Amino acid sequence: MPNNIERPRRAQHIVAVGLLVAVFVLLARAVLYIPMHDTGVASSIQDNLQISGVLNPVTAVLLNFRGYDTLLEIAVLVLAIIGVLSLQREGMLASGRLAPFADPALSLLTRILVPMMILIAGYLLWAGEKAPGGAFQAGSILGAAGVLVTLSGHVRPGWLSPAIVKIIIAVGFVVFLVAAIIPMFFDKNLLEYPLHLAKPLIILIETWLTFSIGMILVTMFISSAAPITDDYVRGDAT
Amino acid sequence: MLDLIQPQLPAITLAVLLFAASAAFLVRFERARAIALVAAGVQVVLVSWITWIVVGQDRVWVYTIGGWGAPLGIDLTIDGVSAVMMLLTAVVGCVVTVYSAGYFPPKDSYRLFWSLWLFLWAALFALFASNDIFNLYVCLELLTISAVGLVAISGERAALFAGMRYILSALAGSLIYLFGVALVYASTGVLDFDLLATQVSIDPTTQAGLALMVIGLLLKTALFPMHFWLPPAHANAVAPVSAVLSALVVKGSFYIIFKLMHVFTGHEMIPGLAELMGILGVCAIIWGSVQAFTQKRLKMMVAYSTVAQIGYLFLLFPLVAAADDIQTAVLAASAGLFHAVSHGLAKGAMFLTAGTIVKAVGSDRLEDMAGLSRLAPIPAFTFAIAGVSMVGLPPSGGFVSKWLYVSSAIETGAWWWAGAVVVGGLLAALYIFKVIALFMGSGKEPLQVGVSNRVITIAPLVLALMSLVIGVFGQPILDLLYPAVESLTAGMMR
Amino acid sequence: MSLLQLALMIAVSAPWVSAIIIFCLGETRHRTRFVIGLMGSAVTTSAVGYLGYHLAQGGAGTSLGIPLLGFTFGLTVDRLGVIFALLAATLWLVTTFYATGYMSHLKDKARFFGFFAICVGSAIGIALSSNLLSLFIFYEALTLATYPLVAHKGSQAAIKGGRTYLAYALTGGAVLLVGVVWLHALGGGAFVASGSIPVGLLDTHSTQLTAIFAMLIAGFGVKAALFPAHGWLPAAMVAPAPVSALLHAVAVVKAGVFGIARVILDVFGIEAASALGVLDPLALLAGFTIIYASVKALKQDDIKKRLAYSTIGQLSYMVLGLAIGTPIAIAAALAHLVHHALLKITMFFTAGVLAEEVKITRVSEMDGVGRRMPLTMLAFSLAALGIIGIPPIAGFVSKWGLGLGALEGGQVWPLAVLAASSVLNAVYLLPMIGRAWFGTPKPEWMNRPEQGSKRFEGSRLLVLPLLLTAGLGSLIGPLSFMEVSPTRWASAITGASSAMTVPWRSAPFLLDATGTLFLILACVVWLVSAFSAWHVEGQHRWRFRIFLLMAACGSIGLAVAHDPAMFYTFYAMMALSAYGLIAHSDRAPQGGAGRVYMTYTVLGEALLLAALLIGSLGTDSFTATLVDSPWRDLGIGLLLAAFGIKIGAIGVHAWMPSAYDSAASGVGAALAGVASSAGIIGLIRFLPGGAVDFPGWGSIVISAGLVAALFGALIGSTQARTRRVLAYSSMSQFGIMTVGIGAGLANSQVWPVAVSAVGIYLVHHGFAKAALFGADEIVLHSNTKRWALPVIALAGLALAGMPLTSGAIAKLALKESLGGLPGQWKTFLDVMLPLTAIGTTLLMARVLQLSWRVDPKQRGRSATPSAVAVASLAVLAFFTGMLLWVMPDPAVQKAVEKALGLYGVLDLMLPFVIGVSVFVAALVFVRQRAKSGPLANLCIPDPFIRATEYVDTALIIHRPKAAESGREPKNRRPLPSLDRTNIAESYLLTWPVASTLIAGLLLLVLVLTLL
Amino acid sequence: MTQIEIYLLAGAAMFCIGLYGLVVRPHLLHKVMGLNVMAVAVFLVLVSVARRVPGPTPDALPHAMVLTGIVVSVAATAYSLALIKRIYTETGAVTLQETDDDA
Repeated sequence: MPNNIERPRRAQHIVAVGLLVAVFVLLARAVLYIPMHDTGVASSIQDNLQISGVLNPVTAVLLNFRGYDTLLEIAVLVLAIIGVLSLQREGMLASGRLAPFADPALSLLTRILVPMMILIAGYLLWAGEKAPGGAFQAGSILGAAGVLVTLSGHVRPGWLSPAIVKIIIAVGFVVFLVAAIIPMFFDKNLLEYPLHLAKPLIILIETWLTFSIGMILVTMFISSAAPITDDYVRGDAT
Repeated sequence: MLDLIQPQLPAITLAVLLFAASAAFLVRFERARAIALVAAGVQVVLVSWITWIVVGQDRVWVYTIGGWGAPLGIDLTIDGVSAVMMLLTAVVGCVVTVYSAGYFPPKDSYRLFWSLWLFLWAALFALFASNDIFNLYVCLELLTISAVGLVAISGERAALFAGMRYILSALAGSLIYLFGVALVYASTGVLDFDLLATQVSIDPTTQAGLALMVIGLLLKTALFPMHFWLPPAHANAVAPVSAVLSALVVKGSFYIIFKLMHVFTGHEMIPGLAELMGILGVCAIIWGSVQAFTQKRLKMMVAYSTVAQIGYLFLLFPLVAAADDIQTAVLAASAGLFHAVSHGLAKGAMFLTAGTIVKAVGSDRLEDMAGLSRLAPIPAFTFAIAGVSMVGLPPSGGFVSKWLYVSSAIETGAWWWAGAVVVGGLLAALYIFKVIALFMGSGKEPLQVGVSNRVITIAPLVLALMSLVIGVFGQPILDLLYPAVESLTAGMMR
Repeated sequence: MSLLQLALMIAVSAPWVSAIIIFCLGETRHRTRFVIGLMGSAVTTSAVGYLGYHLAQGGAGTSLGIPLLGFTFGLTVDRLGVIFALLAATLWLVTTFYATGYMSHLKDKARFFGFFAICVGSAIGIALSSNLLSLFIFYEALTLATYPLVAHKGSQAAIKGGRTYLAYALTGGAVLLVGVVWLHALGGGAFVASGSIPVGLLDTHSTQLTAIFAMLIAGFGVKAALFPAHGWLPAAMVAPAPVSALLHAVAVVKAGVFGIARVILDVFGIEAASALGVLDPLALLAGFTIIYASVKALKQDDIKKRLAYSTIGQLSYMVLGLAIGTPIAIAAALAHLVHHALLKITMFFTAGVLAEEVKITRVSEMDGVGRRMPLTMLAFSLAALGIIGIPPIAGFVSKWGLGLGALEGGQVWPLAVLAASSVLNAVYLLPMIGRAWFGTPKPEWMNRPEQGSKRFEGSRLLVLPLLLTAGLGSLIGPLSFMEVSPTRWASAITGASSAMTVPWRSAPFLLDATGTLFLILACVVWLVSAFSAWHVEGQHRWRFRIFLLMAACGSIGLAVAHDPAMFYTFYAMMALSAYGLIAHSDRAPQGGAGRVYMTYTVLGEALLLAALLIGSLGTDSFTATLVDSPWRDLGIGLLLAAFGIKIGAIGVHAWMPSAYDSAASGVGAALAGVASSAGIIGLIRFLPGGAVDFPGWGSIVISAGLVAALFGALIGSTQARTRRVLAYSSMSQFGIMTVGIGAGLANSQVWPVAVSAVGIYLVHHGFAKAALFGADEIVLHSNTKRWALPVIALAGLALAGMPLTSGAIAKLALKESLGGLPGQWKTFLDVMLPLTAIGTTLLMARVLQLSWRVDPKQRGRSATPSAVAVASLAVLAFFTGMLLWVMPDPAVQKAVEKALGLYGVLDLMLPFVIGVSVFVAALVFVRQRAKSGPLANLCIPDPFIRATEYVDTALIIHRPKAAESGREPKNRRPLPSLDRTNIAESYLLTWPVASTLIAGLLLLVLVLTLL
Repeated sequence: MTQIEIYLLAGAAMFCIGLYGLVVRPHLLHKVMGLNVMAVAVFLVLVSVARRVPGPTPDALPHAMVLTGIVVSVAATAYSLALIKRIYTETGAVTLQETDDDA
């Protein structure tokens, strides 16, 4: 760590520690008073599980009971990538090569791992319906695969045209939004999936979400991870 | 057709905003601008329709998302208070959108401005409508990231540092808030406001939960000691962004504090909390005004004026605590909320016109702006009107809130808060009229003012005049606020 | 929405609408802006006029408004509001013309006229608002709209002035806000005829109500420039003239007074306010402000600053009236609101014209400006006289009402304040008029510009409004009996009987015995002096003739005026125009005599005003009310003092010698003969002699008279100049007359006899003195000295009381009247009267000797009254006694019979013989002792003159020193302490400190949970 | 002291440690890491609260909240890192420049 950052002054250090220990004591007191008996929400989740179209209670809560939270959560993710892209100075995606040279060990590893990761992502997506899993987990694995591929130089970042990248990023969120709005045409509230349609709709949303999340994570890595080449010398105002 | 749409209005309004935001992300600058303008227009119509319904039926509009009902699902509730805040957001948002349409050169570096802005607008709408404390956490995050994105979009050195400072403090605030939500969920088991109001009990966990939530939100509202991130962020951001930040974003977290303090009956839950917030508010007024007076840069001065005016908002908590009957409590609460509305309009106008002035004069320093009123009369005049509302002189909205504050202070017998309000007004007069005198004076060297297109001169004027209008015809807004605040306080006073 | 409500709506909104249009018009469209301004003001004036007309017809008021904050933010139509609104609207109409002319070369006209309209709009809003909240809203709008006008020029001084104005106005507003809210919280605040305080509140919340009252008055007091908060008005004089004129003379400052009126009349109500006991301190504060402001005005050399301080004083008149609380006082205060507006706006307009046309901004530069712009300065003089309170101009009416109101309320000290402030007003306003008319003008002003654009007066746009307001101001006074006049309108508001508020009674004129005598004297003497003075040359001759005519008319009116106010009017006219005659002649030192005369006269006027006020409360005659009024002695004292100054009673006679000496040729006769004797007429007419015995007062008057007579004779006979001798001789003659009056006072039966005796004496002395002055004139200026000497001798003998002369008859009549006195007085007077006769003979001998020695070389061709006229005067003097035979008065007839008897003749001759012998002895003694020394060194200096000169020089000192060099106000860096907060703030901004604060606050709140 | 309470205390402790890191460490990356530690602390508390329900399956609501929380904090951290990178490329600074004049 560059040593030019002076150690935090001693006085400041002591004060901070003192304050935070006191805060901890009070938080501990509060935490210890938490009532250990169940407060009744868990039971209502169980008995509504059948009509949620999904068996895994967490996915049910995530995508059906509190689907609105997830919708906004995806919006946050999309917003984050938009923010990151807005920070890039020129153009959408950095065109520069990421890795200076093809590292043989890395390229071998990529060739082995990437297919495995895609397969696992598919399984996770499917398993989410009954067991822990779902769009986010699958998406993150896809993202990891994407990063690996890009890092190892097999794929140059300019591979996909910026327009397509943007569409993939947005598609997950848009599909979710559309799915949320459809019930409104059947005189139902937002995100109130008709019973018989609940399961297919959730699956539809989950798949598209996976792709979007994967692409979002990859783009986040690529766009802000551009290499420090000479034209990037510090401080030149382009 | 209309009666089909009517029950779904809240969802539709939110959906429109989210769609527009994502569409704006996909297209180039000009089309994105068009989408934003359309969305703004539609938004104003829909929100005023919602407000009309809330006023008409004079009840709280509960919209269950996903049809599951409170403990399980999430509800959107729109009562008088949230309707007023949404209306404020819609009005200021529309004017800001029109202003930004004229303000930004259509070059590429600002292409993502529109989607960030529409996401922010959606976040605000969701925040004012939400009735679930965890959902509020997600809305706050959405709000923070879009706000920081907008601050940092200009890419200058100062904006980047301001953005960094803003996001660090905002995220810290959100996490403290989340910890509070966790504790409250742990102790009560519910996340919905209405259920919380019935089930909350005074035990250490809930108390700590509320404390954490309130501290987190205070950090995001930049009340006095924690205002360090606001001036650089609001001053260095692009003009429309700083207007939105000061006028709306800061009000969002204040609104949540207001609801929390009422749902949890904050002043009984944590005895000294309301008075503490009042004292911090007074310090904010004094400190903010003093700083604003000594600033050398126009936008920095206006930013510090926001710090001061935020102090006013928090005066309502001690007054509500001190109130012995519902009427005085309602009076105090509506004073604070009315101030939020009038400050929103006036500060929005002030920042927008500050942007125009800086664009015209070419520099942000005050001494370069001497004798402005001769060359750029409309921006100077707009600044003056907005300033008048800031100082709280009669024809303006600021006066109405000052009046309500002073009468509630007198009715509750805690007259020192009235003193703070009045002194605050005089302090505000110090820095406002220092600038107006500067505009009317004659500078050393003749001032050349660049030509600025009509949009960015007229838009702020409209907003400033609106803040004057609600000064005179403020009663409808108060009629909108009274029932909602009454129901909230009634719950508290039981 | 009845027609009335429509008019109300238009009245308030028209100025705002025209302001908006003017703003949108932009800078270059001058013509359209002028038309819009004109239309706006015309529409507003007509709307308000209609409201007034409706109320005048007895129609009921109305109101409309929108709900706001539990109040209705609304307007109402009532008499109090309409009067102020009408004032603001009409003067806005006038000022639009003036401002367009004035602003022709200044910048930012759109901004100026826009805010100007908004100011008037909010002033009318204040006038017509229906409750305290709406009044407060317009009140603060007025503050805002006035700021850009004060700081209009944008110069350093303007900005500084603006800042001071704002500092005062905003703090006032803040205090007012708290007061209004507190009152609203307690339930008051609406405008209800007799106060809207909930009935039970007075005794339960009295301390709170007093606190609220104090806050409301403090808030409004800032704009009404009450003492501690008056600093902003002089500072705001940096504003352009139209702003100072309309806003700082009318709209803004009157808004403060109007607010106080609303608070006292409609919010608290008189009974509640006096029950709370808050009115007296307010009255004291107002009184103090009047005096303080007038004293400060003396020191200001800048014209506008002096007018500003005068405004502060005048505003406090209104506040004083309101605080006194009696119906008449309040009516007078409200009337003064209108009167002062008209008068002061004229003066500010003039200040503007002076600054614009001839670049004069200081009083010391005003010399001779009357020559340059006669019309403007005439208007200014009228307005100034009105402000001082000289009848018949408007200012006097409201001062009269204030005085009466104070008396009605049982308080006398306001009278003292009124008197003192009238004197002070005169002392700082009259010099301005004096300089304008009597100062020596700059050369370039003198020649009328034959060619070139420079018109002689200001541009038409500037001068016409000026003349209009001056005319209106001076007409409202005399026409105050009309229904529509502000006085009557105000008395309708407070229910005071208009008989009291309008000073002039319905039948003011009455001719009684003394009146006729004085009338004959006045007509004859003024005829002779006018005839001789008419062909006075010099470039100021028209000015001299005007003053002569005014003085004559004043003295004639005096003779017949029986009603105190009418008497005071003519008395003032005569006294003031006499100044013109005294100060006119080039012989007098630079206005020295004139200024001394004016100081004494003004003092006399003030005392007389107070005295007349005491007597005219109530409907029956002056003397009757004075006799049974609680301040009878004060009244009599004031009367004696006031008229004493006129007749040169001992101690206050210092002005007489220098005035007669420097009076223009030919006019001296009139001054000595008629003007001074007006004092005696006043005493006879107003002293309540006939009804009750005043032994105390009688003895004082007699002794004063005797001392004056002897003192005059002693000093007079040693004077070196004939006119000074004549001055002292009239002093002693008047002394004798006062003895007679004193006798009448002491014993009421004797009063009628004394009055007629004094009457005769007066006429005889008038003719004799006129003849002497005429003769002296001939001796000085014409070669026919031979004619003059016998005339002098003839008049001298008459004066000395030779048998068969009118003097003898007058003396005998006087002796008759003294007959009724108690024992010890009678013997004392028998000794003293002959002594006075000896004194008079000494004086006459001195006059004869002086005119004998004068060598004819001083002769100049100046006006020489024809010898015949003067001779006839002397004959008249000699034989008036006989002429009066026809008078049916018994006392006179008895006196005449005695004069004819041998014993009577001897009795009269004795003092004459002694007198002549004493004079001859003195002459011989002097010649031996001072073979060489001229006779002059024998002259005994008059101690009183020394005293007056000393006081006069003191007055000079008061003359504003050359304004101390306006040192450049060092541009104050923001307070150093504020900079330190800047450093603290930047420290606070750093992340570590800030975030530790977050942790600290988190801990604090968690700790709170423990409690 | 049941197992859940231990986790709860651990959560509270981690929260304070995270806050300490945010407050004291000058380097921006350390601050972001501190934020993440605080996030994880809250999630730990939530998960341990979910566990207090008797029976095999824990209460699903806190879990959903945790999942959402994770995604949100990922998004926030991503943006902060991008911002830090941008500041580094623009100005080469790695700490909040307290000294720059127009802070």
